[in-house]
Amino acid sequence: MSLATALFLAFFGVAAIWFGVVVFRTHSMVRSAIALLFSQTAIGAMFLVMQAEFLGVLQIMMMATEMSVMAIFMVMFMMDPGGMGKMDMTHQKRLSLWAGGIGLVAALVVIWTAGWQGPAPDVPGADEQARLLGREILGRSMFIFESAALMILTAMIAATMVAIAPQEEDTQ
Amino acid sequence: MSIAVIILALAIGCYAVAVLEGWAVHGRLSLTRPATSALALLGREQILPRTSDRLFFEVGPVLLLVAGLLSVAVIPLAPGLIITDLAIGALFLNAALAYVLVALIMAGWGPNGAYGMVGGWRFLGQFIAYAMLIVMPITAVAMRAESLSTTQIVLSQAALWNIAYQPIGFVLFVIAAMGVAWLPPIDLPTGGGDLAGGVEAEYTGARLAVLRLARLVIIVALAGATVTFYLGGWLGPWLPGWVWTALKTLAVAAGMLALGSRLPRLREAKYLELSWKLGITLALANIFLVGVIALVVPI
Amino acid sequence: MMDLSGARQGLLRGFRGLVAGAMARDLRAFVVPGEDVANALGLDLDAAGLIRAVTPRHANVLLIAGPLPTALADAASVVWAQMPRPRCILALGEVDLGPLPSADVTAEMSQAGLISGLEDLRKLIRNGAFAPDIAEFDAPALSEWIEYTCPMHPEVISDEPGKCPKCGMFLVERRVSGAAPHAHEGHEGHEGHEGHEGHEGHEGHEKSSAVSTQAEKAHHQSDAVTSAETSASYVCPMHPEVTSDTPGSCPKCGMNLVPQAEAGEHAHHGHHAHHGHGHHAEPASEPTGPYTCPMHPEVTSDAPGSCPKCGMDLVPQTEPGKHGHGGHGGHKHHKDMPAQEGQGEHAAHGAHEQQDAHGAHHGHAGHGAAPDIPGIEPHFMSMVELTEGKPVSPDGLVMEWIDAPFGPFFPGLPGGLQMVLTLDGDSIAGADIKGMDAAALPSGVALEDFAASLADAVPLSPVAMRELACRAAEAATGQTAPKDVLTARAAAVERERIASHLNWLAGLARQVGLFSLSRKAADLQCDVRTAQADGLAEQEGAINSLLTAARQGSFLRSKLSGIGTLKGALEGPAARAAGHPSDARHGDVVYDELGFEPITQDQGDAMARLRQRCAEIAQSLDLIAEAGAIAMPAVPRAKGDGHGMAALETPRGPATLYLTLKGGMVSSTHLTTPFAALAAHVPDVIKQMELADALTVIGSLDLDPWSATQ
Amino acid sequence: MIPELMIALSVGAALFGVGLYGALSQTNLVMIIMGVELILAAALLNLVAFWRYLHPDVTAAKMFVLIVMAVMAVEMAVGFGIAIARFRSRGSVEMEEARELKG
Repeated sequence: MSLATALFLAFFGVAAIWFGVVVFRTHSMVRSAIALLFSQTAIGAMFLVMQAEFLGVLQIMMMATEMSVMAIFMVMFMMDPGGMGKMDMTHQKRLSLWAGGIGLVAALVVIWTAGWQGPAPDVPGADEQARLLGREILGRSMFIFESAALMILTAMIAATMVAIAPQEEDTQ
Repeated sequence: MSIAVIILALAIGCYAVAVLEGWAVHGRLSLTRPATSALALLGREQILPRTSDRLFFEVGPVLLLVAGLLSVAVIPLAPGLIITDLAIGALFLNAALAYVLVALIMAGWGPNGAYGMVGGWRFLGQFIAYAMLIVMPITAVAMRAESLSTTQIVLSQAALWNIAYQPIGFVLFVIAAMGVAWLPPIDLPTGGGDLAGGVEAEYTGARLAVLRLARLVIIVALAGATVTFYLGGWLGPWLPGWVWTALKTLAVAAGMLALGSRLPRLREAKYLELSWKLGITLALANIFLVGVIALVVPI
Repeated sequence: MMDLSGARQGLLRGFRGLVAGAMARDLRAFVVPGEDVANALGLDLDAAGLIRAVTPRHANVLLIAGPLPTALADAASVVWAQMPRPRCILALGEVDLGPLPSADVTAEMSQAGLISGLEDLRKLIRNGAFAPDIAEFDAPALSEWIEYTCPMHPEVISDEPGKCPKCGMFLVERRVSGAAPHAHEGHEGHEGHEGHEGHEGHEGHEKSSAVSTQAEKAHHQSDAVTSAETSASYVCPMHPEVTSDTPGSCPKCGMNLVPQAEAGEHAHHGHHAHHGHGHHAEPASEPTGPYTCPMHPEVTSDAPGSCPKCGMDLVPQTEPGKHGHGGHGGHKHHKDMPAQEGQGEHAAHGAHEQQDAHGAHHGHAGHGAAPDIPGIEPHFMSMVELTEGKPVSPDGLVMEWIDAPFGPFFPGLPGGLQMVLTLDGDSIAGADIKGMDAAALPSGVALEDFAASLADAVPLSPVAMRELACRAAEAATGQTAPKDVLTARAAAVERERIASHLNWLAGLARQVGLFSLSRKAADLQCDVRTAQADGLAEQEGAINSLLTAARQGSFLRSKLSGIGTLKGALEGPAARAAGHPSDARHGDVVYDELGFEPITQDQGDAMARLRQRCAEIAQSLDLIAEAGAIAMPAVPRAKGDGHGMAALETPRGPATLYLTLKGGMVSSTHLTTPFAALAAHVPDVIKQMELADALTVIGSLDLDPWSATQ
Repeated sequence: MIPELMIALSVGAALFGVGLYGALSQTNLVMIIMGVELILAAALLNLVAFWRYLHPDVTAAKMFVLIVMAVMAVEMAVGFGIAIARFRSRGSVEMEEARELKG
């Protein structure tokens, strides 16, 4: 059981990383957005493997929408969304590579030296988890949840206000 | 075992919906036409448009089919007759349907044609319009069932079907479902008079067959979901449960198709306007009402 | 056993036999020149059990039901090329198919002919859907060559792959096809296909649109001599006084220098022409793989696609000898090509292929690099600079637009109407509309022949045209028909008005997706078309219930209300829908006797036009009932000279015909139809509308592209 | 030592590295948002892994995941709002051209 879990985790993990790399390697912007989507979907699949059903499915669902929206913004704001020009759109590449590499190595060092104590505990069943999460959201964490809702609402309004076209009377 | 039975039922359902669609669009009820059409499509040449995004062109229809099949997985045909009875089945259905959008964007972008591309982006543009109207009625349904499991949702309707308990939710859900399956009058991504086939315009032969099959699966899945959430699933007197599910599903599909051929195509802005201003308000009201009823009169 | 002209390669046996049988039963027709023309010619496609495809990609029968002028025949040949095999042609009536292969089945132009033709076609497909040897078909309108262009700068066109001199991006391959009357338009044509950027006011673009392709080529050549040493100069976007020969950053503000456009183009021409020369010196080798992955040079392929290792798009190798030569050959071809108006359709359906929706239409800016210069930081191509001067949408965003061709066989538009819509997302930024360049009306023929050819040229309202010719002839010869004959002829025109309006309703319903209404209207239209007065009286109930359904049921009101409001200088039903009682029938003696009074609506929007036409149908029914009999106009015999003029309210508005007779023959004519005036309103009306609404508005106008130019 | 946890965390670290590289190296605002999304996804993955293999009884961890998801959505919404506004006023969403933001 544990081996199968580890294998699935590794499989989806590799998929997630690979798609993540494709995001910045492909020239086609739409492909880039869709690659990010599949990277996020693979992460959602990892959640499912880790028996976080609700979160996994939620991740898979939300990212489909978010990344599709991302795709249309790529098309709107990119100079060459089809990637036909093979243009290079990076800067400070060396710095970025170093930063990414150092981040990766540092995280790996911490992970592999931390010495987590096993064995892996059991988790409640999916029904129970959903019930517990519901009680958490609408009980102890209600305030946080409501704050998050308010945050989203504020962001929606703010983003719309920022993005809305200035009207004729405003500019005069 | 149950997987085989459900796949068989799905195949029959798809065929029946294809027959119904022929009746709605071409005005003739022919039992053999879907079979001949499928055979003929398989025999036709497959054309790859020039400078297409080959990967998207090929993956789009397949992803659409996969999304459809996944959404069927959580729809119960009868007690115990379900591919996977997830504790969060209703949410899973949403997640699977979200990939219909991704698949259509890919299929629209892939062939490198103006009609397909506009069709794909149109579908994205209307997405929030239907996605919210699928999720919010389901929320109300789950509130009553106190579970996201589709089986539990059916069982919760033993006393009174949700269509009577929350009729607003039913109407919103059916309309949103028609949007997801891009059925007329909301067939914005493929509208014949608008976009000459839109997303489908560049697909030929077997790829077109996959695309059409995927759409049939999605229609069946959505009709099945409507039955599960609002029409009491397998519940019904005299007949065995699976017969009830099948009959109700076909009836819902026929209703959606018949509605489509009698209404002019909605334009996108209007659809968005209706969904945002009217639909979401009604959906919130529905959630509120269901909450109040659940507290006051427990049925 | 006869083979189909569009059979698919393969042996017809085993499973394929089954498939062929299925295909024979599953005919999907793409109707050329359009369903409205087919209906107007008396074909009831639904009654014949024919399913229509909305795009040639889904069709296996090309149904030619109506006249096919040269431009349409060329467009039809493109449609034919786009249809997947096995495909076949069913031609009704005597039609000149132009570049199309000869029809597999020819039948007479009638409902019976259609049905028997379909039967024959089924047999033919059953036996010949697959054939071991198939004939290739190359639509002349699709004959093409390959050229290279920058996705950002469509004005940069080269015969050789390479990099854009403006932004350093790789040039992408595109196939260019068709040709135009003269080189200048040919150039525009390229832009239309690929371009979407024909609108932007880039540096260099004005120049390139003014310079013919041929001239530009010459430009290439001459530059080759002088500009071998030219190198791009770079300039700071903020400080124009800072120039440099190499990319880098501005000493004043630190911004990256951008290449100067003019210099860049200069260099480009030189560079490429130079390449071309070098290349032509070599024998044309056939490289094994002209496409390669930029990341994995070992990956080569004969066809464009993606790299199996990294999924990147393959790019043309830098020395694709084949392509360079193809390009040159193409150019020669291009020059010799005859006038080609079929490009609209070309793009309308299949030539999506030519439409480079991905790369080219998004040409905001080039963020270019000079990746081939090692050690130098990629210089930065300012997006600000390249979005400057671009059209700005009303929402304030700088937009790139797509020129999408609609027509001449677009399923939601009248057959033969050619439009190029500039789409800004889902809304219309501009429109270019034109009817068909129909063949000039014959002169030097007898009156009877003239009337017949006029009626044939305008298949949507042949009776009105014939009546118009008759009236003009009567005016020219001074003869008049007896009053009862005139009344019966007016009744024939009124009958055609009913049929035409019903046909229009069928088309509009088809466009908005109301299939059942469309079927009913088309069906009634076919009955009304040839009915006599008493037959029409029997149909009155059915017609009225249909009109009620159209006006009140079916939610058409919500779709049509408030859109496409036309005011001002108008004529015909559109004017009457806007409240101007302008009608050529008003004041006509014959109509006065019948008690004619013009009907008007107020709003002038698409719904008012629907109501107006519905009211006119009812009015025409009354007029016919009053007239009592219907007679087709008979052309008077003519001797001697004379000239006459007649005006007639056709179903689409007033038409005028001037006719000069010489020695009993028609010597010169001049026909004015409402098309041009109405079509001129279209671009303004549909501007900033959503695509769906725009098409509905155009549909509601009832344009008749057949009478466009005479 | 819990192998599944190590795998999940390592994947998270790799995604973080890729995301960081992307966010730093890309010149386009939308691409930068993509990099940030990857970083946040790595954070999500770590949260779920810690919850699953260290403290499955703490439901608040899931709450935290939900909040991060909300943050992702908010980040995108605001980021695109800014992108639209910038594009409208400056005709560019290239970071190279956001000179006035330079310190």
